[in-house]
Amino acid sequence: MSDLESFRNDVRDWLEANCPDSMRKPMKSEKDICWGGKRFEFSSDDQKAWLERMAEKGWTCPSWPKEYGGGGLSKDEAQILKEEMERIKARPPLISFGIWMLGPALLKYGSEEQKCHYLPQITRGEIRWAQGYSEPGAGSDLAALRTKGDDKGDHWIVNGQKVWTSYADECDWIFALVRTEPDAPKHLGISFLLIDMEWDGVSTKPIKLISGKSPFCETFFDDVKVPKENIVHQPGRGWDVAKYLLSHERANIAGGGSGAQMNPVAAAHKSGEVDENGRVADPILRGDIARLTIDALAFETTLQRIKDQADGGQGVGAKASMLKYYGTELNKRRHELNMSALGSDGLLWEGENPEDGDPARGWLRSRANSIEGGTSEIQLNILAKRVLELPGG
Amino acid sequence: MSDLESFRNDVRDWLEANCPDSMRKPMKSEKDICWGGKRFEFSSDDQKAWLERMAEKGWTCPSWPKEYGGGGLSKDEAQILKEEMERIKARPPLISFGIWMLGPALLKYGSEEQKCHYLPQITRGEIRWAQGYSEPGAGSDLAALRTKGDDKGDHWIVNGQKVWTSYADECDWIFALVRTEPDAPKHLGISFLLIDMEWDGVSTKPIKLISGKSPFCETFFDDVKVPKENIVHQPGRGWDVAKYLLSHERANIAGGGSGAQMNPVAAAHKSGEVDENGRVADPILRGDIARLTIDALAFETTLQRIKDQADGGQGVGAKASMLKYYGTELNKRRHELNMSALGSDGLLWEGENPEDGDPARGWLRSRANSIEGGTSEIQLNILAKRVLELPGG
Amino acid sequence: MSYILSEEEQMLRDSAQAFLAEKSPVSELRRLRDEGCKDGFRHAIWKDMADMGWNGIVIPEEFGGVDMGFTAAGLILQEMGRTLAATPFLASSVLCATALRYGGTDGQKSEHLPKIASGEKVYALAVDEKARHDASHIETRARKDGNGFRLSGQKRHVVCGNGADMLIVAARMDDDSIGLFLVDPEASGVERTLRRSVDSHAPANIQFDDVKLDGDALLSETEDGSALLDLVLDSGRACLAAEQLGIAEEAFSRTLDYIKEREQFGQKIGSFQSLQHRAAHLLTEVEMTQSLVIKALRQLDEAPSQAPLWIAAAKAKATRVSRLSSAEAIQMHGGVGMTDEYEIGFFYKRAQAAGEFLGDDAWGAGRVAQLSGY
Amino acid sequence: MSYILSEEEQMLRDSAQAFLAEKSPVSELRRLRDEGCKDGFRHAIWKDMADMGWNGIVIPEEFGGVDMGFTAAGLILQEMGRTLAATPFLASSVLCATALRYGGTDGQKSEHLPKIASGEKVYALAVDEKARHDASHIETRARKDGNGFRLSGQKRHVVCGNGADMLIVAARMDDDSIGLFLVDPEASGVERTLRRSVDSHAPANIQFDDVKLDGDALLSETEDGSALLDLVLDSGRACLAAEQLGIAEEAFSRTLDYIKEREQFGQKIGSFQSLQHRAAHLLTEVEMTQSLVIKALRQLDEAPSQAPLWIAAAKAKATRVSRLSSAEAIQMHGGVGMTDEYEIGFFYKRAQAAGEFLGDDAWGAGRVAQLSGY
Repeated sequence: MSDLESFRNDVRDWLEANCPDSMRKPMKSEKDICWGGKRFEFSSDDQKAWLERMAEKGWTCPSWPKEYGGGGLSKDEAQILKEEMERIKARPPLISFGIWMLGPALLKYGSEEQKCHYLPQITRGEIRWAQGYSEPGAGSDLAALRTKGDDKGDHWIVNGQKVWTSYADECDWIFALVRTEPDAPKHLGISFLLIDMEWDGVSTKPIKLISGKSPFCETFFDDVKVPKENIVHQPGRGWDVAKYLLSHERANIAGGGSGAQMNPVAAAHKSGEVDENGRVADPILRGDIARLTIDALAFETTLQRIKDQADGGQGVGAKASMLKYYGTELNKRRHELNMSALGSDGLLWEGENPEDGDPARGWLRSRANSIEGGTSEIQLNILAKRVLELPGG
Repeated sequence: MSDLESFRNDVRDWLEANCPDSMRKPMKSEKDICWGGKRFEFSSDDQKAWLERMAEKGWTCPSWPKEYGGGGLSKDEAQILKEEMERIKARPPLISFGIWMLGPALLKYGSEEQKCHYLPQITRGEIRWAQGYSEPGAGSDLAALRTKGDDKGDHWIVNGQKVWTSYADECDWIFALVRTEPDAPKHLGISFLLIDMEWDGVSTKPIKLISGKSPFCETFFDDVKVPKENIVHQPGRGWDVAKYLLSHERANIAGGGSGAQMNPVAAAHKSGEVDENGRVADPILRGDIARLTIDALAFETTLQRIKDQADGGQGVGAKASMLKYYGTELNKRRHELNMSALGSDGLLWEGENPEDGDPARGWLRSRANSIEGGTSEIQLNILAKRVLELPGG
Repeated sequence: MSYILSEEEQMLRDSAQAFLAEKSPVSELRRLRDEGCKDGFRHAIWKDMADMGWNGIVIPEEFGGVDMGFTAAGLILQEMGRTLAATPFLASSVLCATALRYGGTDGQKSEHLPKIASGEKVYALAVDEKARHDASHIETRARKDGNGFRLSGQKRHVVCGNGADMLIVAARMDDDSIGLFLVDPEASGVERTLRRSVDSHAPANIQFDDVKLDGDALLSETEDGSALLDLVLDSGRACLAAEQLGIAEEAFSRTLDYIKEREQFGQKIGSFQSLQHRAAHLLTEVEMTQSLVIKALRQLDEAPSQAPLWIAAAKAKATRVSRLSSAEAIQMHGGVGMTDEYEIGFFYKRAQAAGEFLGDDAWGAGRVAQLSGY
Repeated sequence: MSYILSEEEQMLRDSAQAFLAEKSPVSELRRLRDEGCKDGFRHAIWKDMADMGWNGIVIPEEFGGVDMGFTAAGLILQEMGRTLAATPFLASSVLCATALRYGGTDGQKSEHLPKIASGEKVYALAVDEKARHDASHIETRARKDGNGFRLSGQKRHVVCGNGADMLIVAARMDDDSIGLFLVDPEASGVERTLRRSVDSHAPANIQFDDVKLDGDALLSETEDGSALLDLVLDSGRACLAAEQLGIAEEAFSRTLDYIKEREQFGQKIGSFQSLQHRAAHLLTEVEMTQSLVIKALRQLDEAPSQAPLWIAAAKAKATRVSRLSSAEAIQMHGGVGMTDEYEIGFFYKRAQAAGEFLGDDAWGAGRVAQLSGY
């Protein structure tokens, strides 16, 4: 038996013994997600046990080095773990911005001390991280950031405001871009700082969206004292860290999206807008849905193909922008057609059932897809410059 | 009876007496158009007589002043003449670039001598004019013109090349933009010159298009001597004349277009792609055609509405760009759907009948609509700047 | 037929603009929403509108109206689109007034039209039974019962249905023809369910369970109830298209202001060519919509037999363009466009609801194909 | 299933690229056109292709082929799309070879497949009878007549039909089932009419007037001729989608080169943001098309029962994107893009013809809906 085959057997046995039955069922709602963090309330003992067991193996972050709390798995081993978890439909034990955004950035840019301190907290789900990039007046244009840190020798005094800080009201720490070098050129004056949200002067407030309640917040810094050792990478080079991290975010927004499972044909069935053969009754709407299906198949296949290429050693690079652009525009169209298929049923905003209004809220929420994580326009700019190498405008 | 009513009666009587029966039938082909010019061959005696009688009344250019060969009609009278001609389906006695492009420009910018000399020739169809604007390398960007006129005291020596000079191989004279002030800023170095195509050094050659034979030519100037009196407006101010003239061209391209009568539904009938109820058989294609119909109705109505507004004293102004943009994009879509409705029948390029291939050639020709007379991109730029007053980029 | 507004029409539009800007700006819709208003409109404003004469805009003078026609009604709705005014105007003063005017007996007109014109009562039309508008699908039954009728069935998404004082209900009669019936929503057997909608209006689903109606509940001036219903719906579609036009215009105009002000990368974002071209395209689409809307309204006033094609085209185009304009508005506003605090999202929401009511763009395309015989 | 090309596949593509660049660049298509070639392809190049082993790409080795599968065939056609090579490859080596391979008896395979593989004979498939592709509409009749058949009917737009040495004709049999028949185009009662098409290919309309066929003209290895025809058409659609992809790629790549070079208003036109965004959008659409095409081809090779949905999607998407890419190419080239002298127009023309053959994007959308059960 090859090493990998025997590894697979070990994994299979371990999962069989350690993954609780209730953690092998599909997640039904937001509260089945394990986000971790100091204030997180587990929805069940199984959820807690599953996290602890996986964290002990380092398998919440399978490919991170063991010394930082990861699993130390090779790429092939990590793939096997993923396949075996999928086989038994195991839920992810932990989902967090720490894992898919901050962690990779720390591994690349963090100091040895930072890695030893922060990464294990992430793998064990002890600290939940928020992201502090955007500001009012600086959405796509991060170079226009105004949150500033005044240099006080061994610390900075940070003042300013961040927006779109997802779940910041439930998070413990925030990684934030702060202008620390006022005299440097715009892109070079920004630092990447790690800030405890319990420190004096940090406050946060949820933002209500057109789709209703949202995980987004505004976060305010009012004379917050941040020690110099809390910087990642060098002063003024926060932009490098941010870009690296954003490329991870983009791939994520494009691929997932709450809408991927949502289906206008199912909507037509639900609202009774089908003919006696079960076909979407309005032939023009049917044609629109079919064209959407074609583009959705194309997108789904492209995700797989780019993954294949990545596995084959080709970098994803600026293709993340392609996926972000196409995936989010597609998702908006999908939601629009879903609303059309629901007709007046889709217009419901509130009713007796908690899920009443979900289609409308999902549809409205989808409009943000092409804004957050870099607007569609920014993605097209990136593609034009970096992939097509078109001349500067 | 009011003056206008009695004018209408007179017009009606005169037309009845003077418009030959054969000139009251719809034009069947290109050769039924009377272009005029020295080398023009009338397709019938009626065609010739009809031109001569109308020219004598000045009604080839009804609203031009009488002293320049026009009809001297007021706006209301011109409208009555138009209505009465439409009533009996009278063909236009004369169609020419002279009438709808050069004439208006001369009336506005020409000297008294030029008006007296050139305008009557236009109204009588004696001289046929070509347009010399575009050059290879200077399509949308007229400021990049390179055809130059060297100042030799009482004349210029013109050298260079023009493209897209419609019908230049059948024309007698050409109005051309020529760079005469090499040291002036780009827009201010260009003059508007009138050139006899029989002069030494002028030669012309047809351009073959993707749609086949075309009226377009390349025209070459090789040491052509142009007297100073042949300039319209001041030296270096040809740009003003050109802009004025282009706005007339735009309105024309947008409104007309060979495709306006062409109809995808008729195409589906012709190719047999209809169901037993006479509906377009493919429901998705039917939906696409219906959406086209809606946009076509919108465009048609907008033409009428803008005409109403113009009659009411509101200027058309930059709205011509809107019509040009929308009309030509619409026409391209119409041709695309026409081809889809024809299916493989539409692919025919040549056959035993002279009209075989017409749909394909018309479809290909339509691609030029959004390029000639200022590209769609140029129109959008104009709308953004002049109508929306968006800041410079 | 003139595409130019008459002086009288222009004055009407100006006064509508002034009135709505003061009494019913977008913030008023937000207030209605936040207060959880169950009627979906403000009675005081509705009364003020009646005082302006608007509520009787398509009602003959002898019944208390000003009889200015559908173009005038459309102009008011266009301005309502610009401020997102939520009122019973479309339901009561257009749809139901048209039904009564063209379908009511003298007695019915005398009784009901003055109440609409004075704003004393709010009327609503109950037609749809499917989720997507389809006026041919009517299964609600009005069975003959002595001199009167017994009404049973279900209506969905009755616009202004929750706050209405009187309903006009389309139902199938014993011979399968269509009849329009005046029904008191408080009558026994009528049950209304408020369906708060995404645009913060208050439509209702309404159940009719063997509701007893008098003989004179039937609008019986015309034999052909189906033609009457078509005319009523078309009047609503043309006027609603005008409201959608107003939505498209205002969303566009706010976006234009925004991109002229907002800076990014050291430039006004309105100076970026890709946004400029999209804005210029929108300008053109709004202009095209405007042409179809005025054409449809004028046809309805001056040549109603020709109107259906133009109305279907106008409703389809206005649906598409109002959605495009408000969607582009959110995108060009970026993050703030997504916040509830900003008003632009209200336009996108109303565009969706107005689009779905009385037929969206796919519906309109289908109808254009059908009316054109292909 | 891998989306990555194997080493063997990559080599095949490289050699196709090199061969076509040398032997069949776009200028070769222009020459064929200007010479008025009635077969629509150059026999010498066709022979060279046979020597490379391409003509038998989906033919088993025992019948003279190299049996590399549909993905390999698609890769060759993708490169043909890039140079607009006009050859009998799709008609003969894909459509007819597939028909014979999966529908022919051993005897039929032994007789015909080697001729296709060697390029000795050119085969063409005659299916369509309507102007828009509709494989369910077959009225051509093959009536039993002794041991043989009598064939009557009309076929439209038989691709490569004018230059073919042998036809495979879809016809309805006495029990209304579908049969595919080998028919000699020189036989009595067959009349071909050349229909020079916009892409400078040479399809034909073909009339069959009581044509006498032997019993072994029928491809009779399988009972279900309809399923056989579906498979044959799907093989053609998937491979044609690959050609369309090549068209889209090449038109885009030429446009990109052009806008990087061409100056206007003192700038490279490729620096204008509106063109940049359109180019970036095109890049994305081409990438999406590429994914569907490779998926469809692989499915056909590895999981044919799953393939039809992916093939319909690929054909529809490739139709749309190849037309978009070549139309944008003309627009961005401006005036020169309209001249016959420039090659870019040839791409637009071929995109139209390839799109119409075997089903365009509206067809594909309809089929996707049908296969998905909605």
